[in-house]
Amino acid sequence: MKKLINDPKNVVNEAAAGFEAAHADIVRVSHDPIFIVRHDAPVQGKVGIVSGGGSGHEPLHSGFVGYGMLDAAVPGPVFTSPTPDPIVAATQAVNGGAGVLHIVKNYTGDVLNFETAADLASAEGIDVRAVVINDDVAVKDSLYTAGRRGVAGTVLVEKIAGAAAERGDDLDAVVAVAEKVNSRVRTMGVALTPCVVPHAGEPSFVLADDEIEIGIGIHGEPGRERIKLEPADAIVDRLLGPILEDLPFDNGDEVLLLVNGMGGTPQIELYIVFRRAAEVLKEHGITVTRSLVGNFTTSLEMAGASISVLKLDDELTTLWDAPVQTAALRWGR
Amino acid sequence: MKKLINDPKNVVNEAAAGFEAAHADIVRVSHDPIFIVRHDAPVQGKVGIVSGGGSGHEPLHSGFVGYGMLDAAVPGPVFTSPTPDPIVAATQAVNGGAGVLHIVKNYTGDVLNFETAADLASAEGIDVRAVVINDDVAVKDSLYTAGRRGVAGTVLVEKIAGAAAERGDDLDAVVAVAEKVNSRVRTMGVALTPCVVPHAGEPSFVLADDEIEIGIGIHGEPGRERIKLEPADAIVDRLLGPILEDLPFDNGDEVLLLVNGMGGTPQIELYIVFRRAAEVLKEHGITVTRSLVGNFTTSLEMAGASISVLKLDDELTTLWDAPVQTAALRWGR
Amino acid sequence: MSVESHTSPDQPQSAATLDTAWTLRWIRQGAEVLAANRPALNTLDRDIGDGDHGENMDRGFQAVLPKLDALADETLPGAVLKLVATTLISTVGGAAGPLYGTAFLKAAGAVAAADGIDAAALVAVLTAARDGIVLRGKAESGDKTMIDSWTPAVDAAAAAHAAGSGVGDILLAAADAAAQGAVDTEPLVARKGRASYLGERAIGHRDPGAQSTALLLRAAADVATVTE
Amino acid sequence: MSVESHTSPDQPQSAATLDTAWTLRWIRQGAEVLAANRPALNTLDRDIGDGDHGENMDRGFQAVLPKLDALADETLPGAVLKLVATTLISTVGGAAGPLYGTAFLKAAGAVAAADGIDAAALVAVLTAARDGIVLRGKAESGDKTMIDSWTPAVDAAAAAHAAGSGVGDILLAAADAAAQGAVDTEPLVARKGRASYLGERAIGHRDPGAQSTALLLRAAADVATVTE
Ligand SMILES: Nc1ncnc2c1ncn2[C@@H]1O[C@H](COP(=O)(O)OP(=O)(O)O)[C@@H](O)[C@H]1O
Ligand SMILES: Nc1ncnc2c1ncn2[C@@H]1O[C@H](COP(=O)(O)OP(=O)(O)O)[C@@H](O)[C@H]1O
Ligand SMILES: [Mg+2]
Ligand SMILES: [Mg+2]
Ligand SMILES: [Mg+2]
Ligand SMILES: [Mg+2]
Repeated sequence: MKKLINDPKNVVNEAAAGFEAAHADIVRVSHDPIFIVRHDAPVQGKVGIVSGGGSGHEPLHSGFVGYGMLDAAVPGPVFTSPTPDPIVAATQAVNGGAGVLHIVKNYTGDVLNFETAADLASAEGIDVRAVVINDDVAVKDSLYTAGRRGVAGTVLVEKIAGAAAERGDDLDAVVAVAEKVNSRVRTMGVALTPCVVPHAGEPSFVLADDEIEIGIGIHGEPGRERIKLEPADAIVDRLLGPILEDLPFDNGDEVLLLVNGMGGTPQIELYIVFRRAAEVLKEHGITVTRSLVGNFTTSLEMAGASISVLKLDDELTTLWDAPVQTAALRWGR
Repeated sequence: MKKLINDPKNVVNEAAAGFEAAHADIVRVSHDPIFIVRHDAPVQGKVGIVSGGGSGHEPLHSGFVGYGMLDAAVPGPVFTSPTPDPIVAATQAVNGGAGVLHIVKNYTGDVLNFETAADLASAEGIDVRAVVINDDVAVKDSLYTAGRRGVAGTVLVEKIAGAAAERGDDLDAVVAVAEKVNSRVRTMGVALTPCVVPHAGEPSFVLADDEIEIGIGIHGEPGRERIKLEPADAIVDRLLGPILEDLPFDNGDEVLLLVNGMGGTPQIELYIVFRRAAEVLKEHGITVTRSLVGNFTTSLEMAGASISVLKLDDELTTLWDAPVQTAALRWGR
Repeated sequence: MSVESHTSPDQPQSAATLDTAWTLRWIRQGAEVLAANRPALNTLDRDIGDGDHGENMDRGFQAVLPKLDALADETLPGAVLKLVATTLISTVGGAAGPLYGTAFLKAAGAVAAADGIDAAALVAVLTAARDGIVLRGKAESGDKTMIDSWTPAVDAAAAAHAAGSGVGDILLAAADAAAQGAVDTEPLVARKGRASYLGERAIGHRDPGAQSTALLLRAAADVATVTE
Repeated sequence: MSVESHTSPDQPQSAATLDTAWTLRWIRQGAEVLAANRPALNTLDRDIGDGDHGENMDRGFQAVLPKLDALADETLPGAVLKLVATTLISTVGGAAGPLYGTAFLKAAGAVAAADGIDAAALVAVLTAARDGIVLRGKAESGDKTMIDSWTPAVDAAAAAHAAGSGVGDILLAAADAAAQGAVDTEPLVARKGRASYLGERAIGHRDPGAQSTALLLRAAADVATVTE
């Protein structure tokens, strides 16, 4: 394992300290318990939005704290959900009296720890609601699994719910728009290589030199099938097919297309993926009116990518375009 | 070699097509010869700025085309400088009558091809000037080498010169500020792993499991020394020492600190590096007033990072803060 | 190691009731065993999860240890279990943190303010712990989770109690059943937790949470049964 | 393959002057040799550069081929060389593109409008090519660049010409010297190009540009000297 780290135990703390030093204009960092908040939190009268989960998916979530997006992010250890304590503390820190939304990716650990935190925060009189994100179509049936996982679509929920909260929507409305985004976004990913969790020091799974994993989760959980390496276009087709069928997306839809890098994939490859995805959508009569390409929901240094498609309407497009000022996503200010 | 590509020969073309599809609000793409221009080029009366070089360093340069930064980027094949033809075509496409600046990284191929292009464009009556970037302190003496290489500091030159051009500075002034940034920025990098050029299919160099290369170039060229893997803090100290000595940076300086990922390094590691770098600068009485962390000048999927320090003054800070709207760097609009 | 034996030496013996000293010995022994099994649990979790279960459990139990040392002598068993619960909840994270945390919390509730756990109470404690996990995680038997270790343990404990066993033998029966339950997760397809994403590929791998449960219950039995 | 021999068969012979047909044969043969040596040149460049020299040269010469096919029959040698120059400049990129491009451009200038290249002209052509590279790249002998192949070749050509050799033998002398020059780059530390960043670590590796020069000059000699 070769990493630019000191003691694996300090990875999350030291990164938070670096994040604080680099983005003092946007965030403040609490070190014990550890969480990242908007520099101006709590914003009185605004719904607070907290997300979090295991570290190793950066910029998710800390890179999305700031004006127009998250009020706080709670990073757990690498690939391990945070405990309730920092979630409660973050919830308190962003409570401006209008209630707090928890955006939770659908993993047992995240769901349970956020649940406990919500109970504790509610007991202190904070109105807490949770939206659980489960955009990953690779995982099929929640009768047979822990349910669909929350993956890169989370970024879109965070941006759009964040914009709704920023313009003054109340908690019900922010919850509703977050749920709406979650209900209209579908994602599937592919891994070319595994990643190495610092404390483990070994790859979390093994892929042969000519193998890829279709439907990978963002912690290296497997998905649909392990196949031989194929050209990018064929891989894109494998990812987009299930995405389009699932919602389903239809001729005439306007969509946001997100091509997300898993961390170790060069940008040039992400654009090759984007090219083919846009082409396929066009063939289906689906218009890409908004796009996002880059590393947004990563799995450490994993090579691979995911494709997310969000069915837009005027409300979602307006909220997507609204100003945002975070370390990792910024426009309009 | 595992990559999300189709035919290695089409990597640059397909990525450009994807880039065009994703960023039609910001750029237009010429496919033959291949270059990327601002969607509103040429901007009449504004100095045009063109940069370019081998592909594989994305977002450099295409990701920096747009309002307040580059007017055009000319991507060569992976790690190979473009030929003069597309550079000439891009120069023509951005010529708004106020002259064109070429920002060229100091590699023999880039310098020679941009030179030829400048000759040809000048012959057509365009006022072309070039600034050659050579911020890499790993390479010592131009008596014994092709001279210092242009690396991540290039991004800072492009942003600041772009802001000067955008506010209406004339060609002399834009050249002067580009040279000023180049003269005040110093960079050094480290590689933990090599990268694989698509057409080559094999790593460009070999590092043992416990080896790193201090002073790496952005094409995998070696630098100062190959050493055993060390903790991140020790590596940062090795990179910052030569940087600070070189200018030299002094007690009381205000600086921009750029921690740049080489492509395959998780963001969490970049922030660990940033943390230590900020700490060391503080110990030297140097204040970090602006910062940038992320993948800006990459070497495909290489794991590693570089640190750049730019000595700011009021002019440079103002130009750095000016609005920019590109695919990879955006604020203020 | 302190001894609860009230009968003749040279034979394994169990105490009639489990007291605070046993509770402390259990958790300390559990911490030791989990630390020793950290890599093994990580490996099990790497095979069908995300490779951190050993890490998570070890972090939690190591955090408990200094808190045990700081306890007043007169602390009741239920209070010890509650301290374990809150510490696990606030340090383990992941799925295991809330699940084990709830288990210990419910166990503490079952003991209430009693100063000892007799055979009947022991069965109630184990049952409450298991029910707490089911309440939070909604797993059923055969879903390839820690429940597949807990439920056989609870059933074996109840059967041993019905057969007139004392607390030591009840714990032994529970530990044996949990160990077997962990082994029996191997052929299963998972329907809860991360392993559920693996489908058929989970077959042949032991569930890490079932294994940590087996280790913890073995520790409970080991510190109840002492040999002079 | 067309034959320029004016003397008896069964013996290697050279033409007195090199004409358009030779020029075309040279470039076609050069393209073939460079294509065959693409991996080898990439490997040399990977050792001390960025691994693309074979790629670059092959891309350029492959781009030249269809243009040669489209040439009118009466095209002069100088015009062929100029076409090669502009095509290399616009297709090779990297350091090698402008350098080889300039070499062919200067060579074309030295031939001017002559319809054949005699021994004296050949030396002038080679000298002009080398000088063009120096003008653009500013390398000196011993800097571990293609100049270390070109300069020995030019010197050997001049010496052969002074000794009264014809164009075939001059090209042979040049090719031999270029080949030796490429080998002689191996012990050098580079002071130009990417290899200069390697310092002492460049020692033991042959310069890829010197090697491609040797290959091209060998092709020039091979197509001048024909055996029936
Ligand atoms: N819904 C559930 N009910 C019961 N146990 C569960 C459930 N989900 C997961 N588990 C248990 O948790 C274990 C994994 O714990 P751990 O690795 O610490 O957490 P995470 O899965 O968040 O990384 C699994 O092996 C399984 O025994
Ligand atoms: N300044 C120079 N003068 C002469 N030849 C040079 C110079 N710089 C580089 N070269 C030659 O160019 C070769 C490398 O060409 P190539 O790999 O195609 O370009 P790049 O270095 O841009 O990748 C070197 O092996 C060397 O012979
Ligand atoms: Mg986990
Ligand atoms: Mg090159
Ligand atoms: Mg786990
Ligand atoms: Mg090269």
